[in-house]
Amino acid sequence: MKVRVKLFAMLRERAGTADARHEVPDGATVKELWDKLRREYTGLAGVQLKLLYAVNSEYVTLDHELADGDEVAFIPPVSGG
Amino acid sequence: MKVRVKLFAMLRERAGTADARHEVPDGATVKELWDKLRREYTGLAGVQLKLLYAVNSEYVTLDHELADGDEVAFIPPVSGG
Amino acid sequence: MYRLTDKPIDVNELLVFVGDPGAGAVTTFIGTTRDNNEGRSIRSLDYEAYPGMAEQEMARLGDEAAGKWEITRMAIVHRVGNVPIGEASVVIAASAPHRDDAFKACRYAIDELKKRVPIWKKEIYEGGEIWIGSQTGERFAEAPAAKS
Amino acid sequence: MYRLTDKPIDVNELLVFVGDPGAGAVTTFIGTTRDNNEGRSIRSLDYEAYPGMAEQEMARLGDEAAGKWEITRMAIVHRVGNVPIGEASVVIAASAPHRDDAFKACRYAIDELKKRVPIWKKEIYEGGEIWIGSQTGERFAEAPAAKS
Repeated sequence: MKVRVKLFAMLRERAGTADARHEVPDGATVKELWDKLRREYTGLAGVQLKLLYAVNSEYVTLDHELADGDEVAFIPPVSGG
Repeated sequence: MKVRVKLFAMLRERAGTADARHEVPDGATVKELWDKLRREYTGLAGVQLKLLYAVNSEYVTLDHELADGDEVAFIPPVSGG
Repeated sequence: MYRLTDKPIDVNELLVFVGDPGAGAVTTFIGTTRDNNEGRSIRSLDYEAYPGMAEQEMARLGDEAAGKWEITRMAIVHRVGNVPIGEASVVIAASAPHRDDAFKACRYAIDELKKRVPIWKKEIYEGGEIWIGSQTGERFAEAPAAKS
Repeated sequence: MYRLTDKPIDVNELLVFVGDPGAGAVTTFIGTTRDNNEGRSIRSLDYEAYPGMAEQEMARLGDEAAGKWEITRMAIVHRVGNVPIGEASVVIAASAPHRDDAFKACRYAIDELKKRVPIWKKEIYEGGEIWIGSQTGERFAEAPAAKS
């Protein structure tokens, strides 16, 4: 199945992309997708940040199972205001 | 000696004046002036409010001694804001 | 900026005044005329002040706030005369490097203003008018008439 | 009104939005770009947001505040893109019948916004730039480079 990946701020800069489509196996979790991204984007491999994860704009945990067409956002520590 | 009396809000309306000059004996206190005003302005006689007193724009107590030319304000409970 | 005015208060003027490149936070409080109070349907409010002393006491609140919190600048403007429903009777703005100070200073200023600054409000409501004394909640229209 | 904008924020627009004849108190918080942070001399800030989710999370803060305090209306507008020194990055306005609710709701909204709403700030300072993560105080420029 295919999911849409959104990367922001320092993650976006390190990956060199803000928005990409990725193929993942059926039933893949957010964690499995993140591991895949760290393999494919070398800039993400060293990231030590405490991230939050959102699927279709709702915060989820790393073990959340993805569905086809999901929009998956990797959210580094926020600093609005 | 002469002092200037300032009355505000409900005191002003009851006395029918906002600003008046009054003659008081040397060494008169704020309390003595207030008693005089209550005699002279019948509308003030029944006033039961807890007042504050200011001489030349600084809060003082009832026993404060007046000096010639003082501006004496009788300040009913405030309600700005 | 500590001022009385008989014109509508321009919030932007206060914001410009307190703005500063070193201030990361600006808080404002705007008190507006409500259309009701304690079951009375309000038409407008009339404010009266003791000019000179009112501004002086507002400035004193600003000095006190600056002694308690790290603030950059403060402004208080209070309207006098008739204030229609929905318009501002008072605007307070405080700037500070950090938001906690700005919030606390602004709150302090309005709380103390209501207690201490010589300004009075008369409610013009359906069927009458009444002087308000917020220190006590007393209604002054009910004060007993002169006896002698 | 929960909105992102890449233009200067118009505080008056928020004030008009939250204004109401039944609201006697309006509080605002304005976050502005400071010229310094932790000893660094700042030229400007760049803000990035997750559009859609950012507005949704801001609206959620407003709903939460309305559940905790009696507020009439709330508005939050956050700027994205480059924000010069002294300009507002965020403006929050809350109206309420009484001031205590307006103050608390406004404070809650900015405190929670900083923790939860997906918006990020990059400082452009003399000699470099750095992503800020205010949750932790971490500096992300220092994150170790990829090892493989």
